Amino acid sequence: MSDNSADTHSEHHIVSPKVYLTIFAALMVCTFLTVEAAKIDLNAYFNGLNIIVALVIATFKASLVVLFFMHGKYSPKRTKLVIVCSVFWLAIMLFMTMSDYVTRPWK
Amino acid sequence: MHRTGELYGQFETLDQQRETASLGMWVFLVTEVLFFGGMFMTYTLNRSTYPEVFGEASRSINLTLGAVNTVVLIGSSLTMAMSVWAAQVGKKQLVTIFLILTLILGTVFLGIKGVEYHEKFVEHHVPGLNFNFEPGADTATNAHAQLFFSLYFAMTGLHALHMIIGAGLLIWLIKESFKGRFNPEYSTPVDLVGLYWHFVDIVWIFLFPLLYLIDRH
Amino acid sequence: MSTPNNLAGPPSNAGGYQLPRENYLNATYGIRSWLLTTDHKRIALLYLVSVTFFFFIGGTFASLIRIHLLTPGGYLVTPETYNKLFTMHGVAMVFFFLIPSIPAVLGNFLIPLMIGAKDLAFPKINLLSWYIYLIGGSFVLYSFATGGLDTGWTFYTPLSSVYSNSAVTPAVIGIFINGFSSILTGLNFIVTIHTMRAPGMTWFRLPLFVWAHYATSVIFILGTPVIAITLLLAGLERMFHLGFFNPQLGGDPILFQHLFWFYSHPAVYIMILPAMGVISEIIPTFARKPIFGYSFVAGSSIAIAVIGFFVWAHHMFLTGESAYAALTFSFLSYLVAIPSAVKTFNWTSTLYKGSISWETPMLYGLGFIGLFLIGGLTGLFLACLGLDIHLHDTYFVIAHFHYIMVGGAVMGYVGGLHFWWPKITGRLYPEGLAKTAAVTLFIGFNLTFFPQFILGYLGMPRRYHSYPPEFQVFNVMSTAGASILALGYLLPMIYLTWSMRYGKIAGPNPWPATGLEWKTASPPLTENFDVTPEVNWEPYDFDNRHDLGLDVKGHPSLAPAHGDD
Amino acid sequence: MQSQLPLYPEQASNFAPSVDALMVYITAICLFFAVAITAAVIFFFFKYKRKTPGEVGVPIHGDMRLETIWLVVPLLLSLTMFAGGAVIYVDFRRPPLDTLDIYVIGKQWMWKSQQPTGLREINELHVPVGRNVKLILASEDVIHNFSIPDFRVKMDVVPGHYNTMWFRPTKPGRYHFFCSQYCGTNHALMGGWVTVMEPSDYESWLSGSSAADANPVVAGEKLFTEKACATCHLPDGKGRAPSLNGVYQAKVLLMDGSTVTADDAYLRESILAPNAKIVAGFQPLMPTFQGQLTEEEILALTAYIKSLQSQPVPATGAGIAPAGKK
Repeated sequence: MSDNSADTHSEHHIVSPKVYLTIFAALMVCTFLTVEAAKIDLNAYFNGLNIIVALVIATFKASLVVLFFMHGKYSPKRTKLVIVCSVFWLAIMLFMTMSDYVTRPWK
Repeated sequence: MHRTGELYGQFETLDQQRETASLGMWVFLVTEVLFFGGMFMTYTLNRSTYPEVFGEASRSINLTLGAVNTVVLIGSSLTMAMSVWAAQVGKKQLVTIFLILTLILGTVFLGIKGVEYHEKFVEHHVPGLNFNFEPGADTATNAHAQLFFSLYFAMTGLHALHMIIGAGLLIWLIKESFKGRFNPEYSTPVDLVGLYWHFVDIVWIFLFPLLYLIDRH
Repeated sequence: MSTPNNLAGPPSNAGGYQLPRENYLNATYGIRSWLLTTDHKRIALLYLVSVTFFFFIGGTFASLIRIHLLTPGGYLVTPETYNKLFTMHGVAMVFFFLIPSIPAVLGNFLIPLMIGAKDLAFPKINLLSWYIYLIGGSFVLYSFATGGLDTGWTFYTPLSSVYSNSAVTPAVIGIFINGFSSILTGLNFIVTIHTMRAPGMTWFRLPLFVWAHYATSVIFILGTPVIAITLLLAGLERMFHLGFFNPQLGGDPILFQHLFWFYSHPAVYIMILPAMGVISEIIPTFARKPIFGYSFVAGSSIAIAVIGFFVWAHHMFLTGESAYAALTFSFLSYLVAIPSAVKTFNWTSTLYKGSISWETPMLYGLGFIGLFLIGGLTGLFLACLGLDIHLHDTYFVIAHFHYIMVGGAVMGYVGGLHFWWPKITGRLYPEGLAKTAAVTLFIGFNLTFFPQFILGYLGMPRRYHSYPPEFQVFNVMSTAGASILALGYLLPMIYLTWSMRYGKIAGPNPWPATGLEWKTASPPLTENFDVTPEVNWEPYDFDNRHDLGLDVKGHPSLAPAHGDD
Repeated sequence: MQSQLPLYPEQASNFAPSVDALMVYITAICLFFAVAITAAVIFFFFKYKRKTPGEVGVPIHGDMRLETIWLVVPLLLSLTMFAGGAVIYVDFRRPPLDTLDIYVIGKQWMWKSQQPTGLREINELHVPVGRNVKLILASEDVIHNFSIPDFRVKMDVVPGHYNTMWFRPTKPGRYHFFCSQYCGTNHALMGGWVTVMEPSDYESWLSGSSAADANPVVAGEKLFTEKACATCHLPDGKGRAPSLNGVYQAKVLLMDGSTVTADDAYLRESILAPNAKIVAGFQPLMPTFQGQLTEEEILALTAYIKSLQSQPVPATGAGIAPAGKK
């Protein structure tokens, strides 16, 4: 159909179980890391470092799930656009709302 | 979602039908991201307003159970991915086995969640039901801790609801799979439920550090 | 191959047509065949009936409001009742009429026809979304019937979540549920437009109506979940005395406004974008020439949808939000005005050297340009920080958004109904009555809402059940206009219903128009087309369409073909 | 005087002329475009009316130059509107320093105001002409909005924090004020009158009706002892909490090294949520007073703390940031 037939078969990319197991292992390591990192007082080095580390690890984990478990890496461009849009709009909501609060004290 | 592999009236080809279903699921997941997003926004603002109380309240929830649940849920994502693979390569029995494993892990997750909820209930940490953060806490701390727990229950509750819906879908898939319906030509339902299940996993991947891991040092 | 299928005939033959023996209306009979239908055209008609019902409810409330405001003291109803009237007017009109009106009725009916598909991508989900709408609507009606609702349609906390004594909870649940109806409609449209286009129907051959609905659907799926979760949180707060938005428990009422307007400002574009789509179809058709700047009109729809998400906090300039944020949001609000201006200029230029017909849909098209122009331009006043200090929450705002929502969206909707009525029912409405109604609407609307701009600048706050006597003159004018407006809405309801049975048979392409939807019978078959059409012409291209029976320069007009239908 | 059918309200504050001028400017631009487009539409409508049933229009697909012009010109014009509005808004949100501070509390459905001397009024507000007046707005229940159309100013009154607004009345007289944010049943009745008086009249009005017991400073001082604030906040800076002498409007150095201006909002927060911003060098010992003080009591305490501005600031234990530290 029209302009999207080229993408059709990439939907059916088969990912081997080995890849899945590797990703699973990586996710486990990250889970362990995030729990351990939370137990260290990183805020002493830089205020807010704890939450930054926690979120970076969580985002990394989520990316692994999207790219491999959900086949995001092998999906048509259209699907990738959909994924980017969801993240982008979530970011609009979070950042623009918080931009109000963090710039409140004024003068 | 269609029960068999035949072509539905509004489509021209099976490929088009498959593509359409997959795009539909992805678009649905976008709405889910923003649905949870509203809660993440509420969480972000309140946590930045009351960092200390949020830390204190976070430390009162059971980290071990949360961590175990994370492992369980990621495990279930693995088995779900494997069942998609099994369907794609036509190993019909493996599909069923992996789907059942996913369902079991999902149920374990919900069970552990239930234990946690029970703990909170015993500790009077359920907002709206005789909430009392800790003996001697002043009104403000109590109110702000209640905010944390309101968010905790709203977010994990909504997540658990998604898990329950996912479990329902899995039971239906398992039934179909027993009839040997899924094969390399027709695995759309497994693919789609897989996408949904992984999404629910991703939500948890963020909920875990945000709710359980504030100021654990 | 260069001649598209000759299904359509010239307008001169309109009298001699027969209704197609089998069409989507008579394919099956009985109430079950309607309530369980998955045909997008029948679902559109189900929506048509239900949104008209809510329009009636909202319209009744509006009439009572205007009668009450005839005198400064307002003796018709008590303050409690007045507050409920304007709240329920807003809720019924915004969530249950304006938002679903064009997308769920005209969009549902036309998108598959316009892109040459047999149906939407997910017909069952389409039906489901109508049922969800009904369930949500029932909750809201239940709230209206048992104690009413007095929070304002904006549900600002802590008034709605703590202080109001009215039936807030069922209303909030109703709107929450109804959100999923919008989401599913938007999802269905996006997927359909991506994957169901007929061969040759490339993105830049899509009718502008489809572009507008694509943009609208983007807002549906990205915005609606946020309002759903926000109202859910507010509802939980009310039911279980939680503190998300309640300052006494540490929550922030301004956060509610942020989340609310994150959806509800783009929701304004949900209302106006489809109407712009309708107008972008009507104007080239009745000027018989291609739209001026197709890609700019199409692109501006997408631009409005995207930029529309960056401006929400201009509803909150005076809440005490950060002045830096206010400056940013004001700036961005001016940016979103540009694509609307581009559209207006392009529509106007399309008229240049056209062959302009004065038929009813075109009257609506021109009425739309005039009213939307005023509505859009007054938006510039409100986006201006310094003026908003004075104008915020006055009747100026009321007048502004009624110009957009009623002058824009409803005019587009009624105009679109007239334009596609022959396609939907196979019959023509009485032209004379229809023109009278269009003019009545235009006059009544302006008389109702224009005085409110002045009232607003004089400082009359909105949502007042009584007002200082110096404001009375303008209120009387407004009420007088409202009675004309009400007549203007009753007329089409009557003659359109009449024409379903007694109207002249229209034929497949009475105007004639270039879109794919006019290349099938009126009313269409259940499968829309006999064979999947192949598109080999550009949009709104009258010059190379010999099948339309027009006097195309240099080519003798072809004899119209009959008999296929 | 105004005519029978006025088109704009009286201009009675410093903001009114500039807001009206901006209004005229934007109206002029909009009117130009509205008239131009409407005229074009009507002209085309008649000029190109269809002559024969089969007639088609001249196919014109677009013009890049025109598109560019009507993208750029409206953009530039709207930016001038933005700039004009921004100037007024920034002025409005940044009150001058020499203001007469009046507290205004909104509650369903009445306005209470309190002059610096402690004089209270309900649904009335007296201000002197020519003086910069700052209203500090608080709400006891839902969101209200204090609006004076003749002054062209309004501001939301939000529960849980203070908003401020300011204006300089330029014309003696009586002007309506309204609640502009819908707040429940009697929203429409929640209004009153601002009376702008000559300074001398204002002074005599103040002294004529002021009563000592209503003085918020006195009431605040009493509360300060009753609520045991005085046991820690010793004036000499030797207590367990910082001395409050001279703290109002000063920069306070916080534990995390940042500074904050001790304005009304900060004082309020420090009473209700003392641990949110801890002054450098002190322990978070203070209990919260959330739910234990009414808005009026908070105002009284704030007024008392303000009255300490003239007291000597101790060398240590004051919490005030050293000069030069921004």
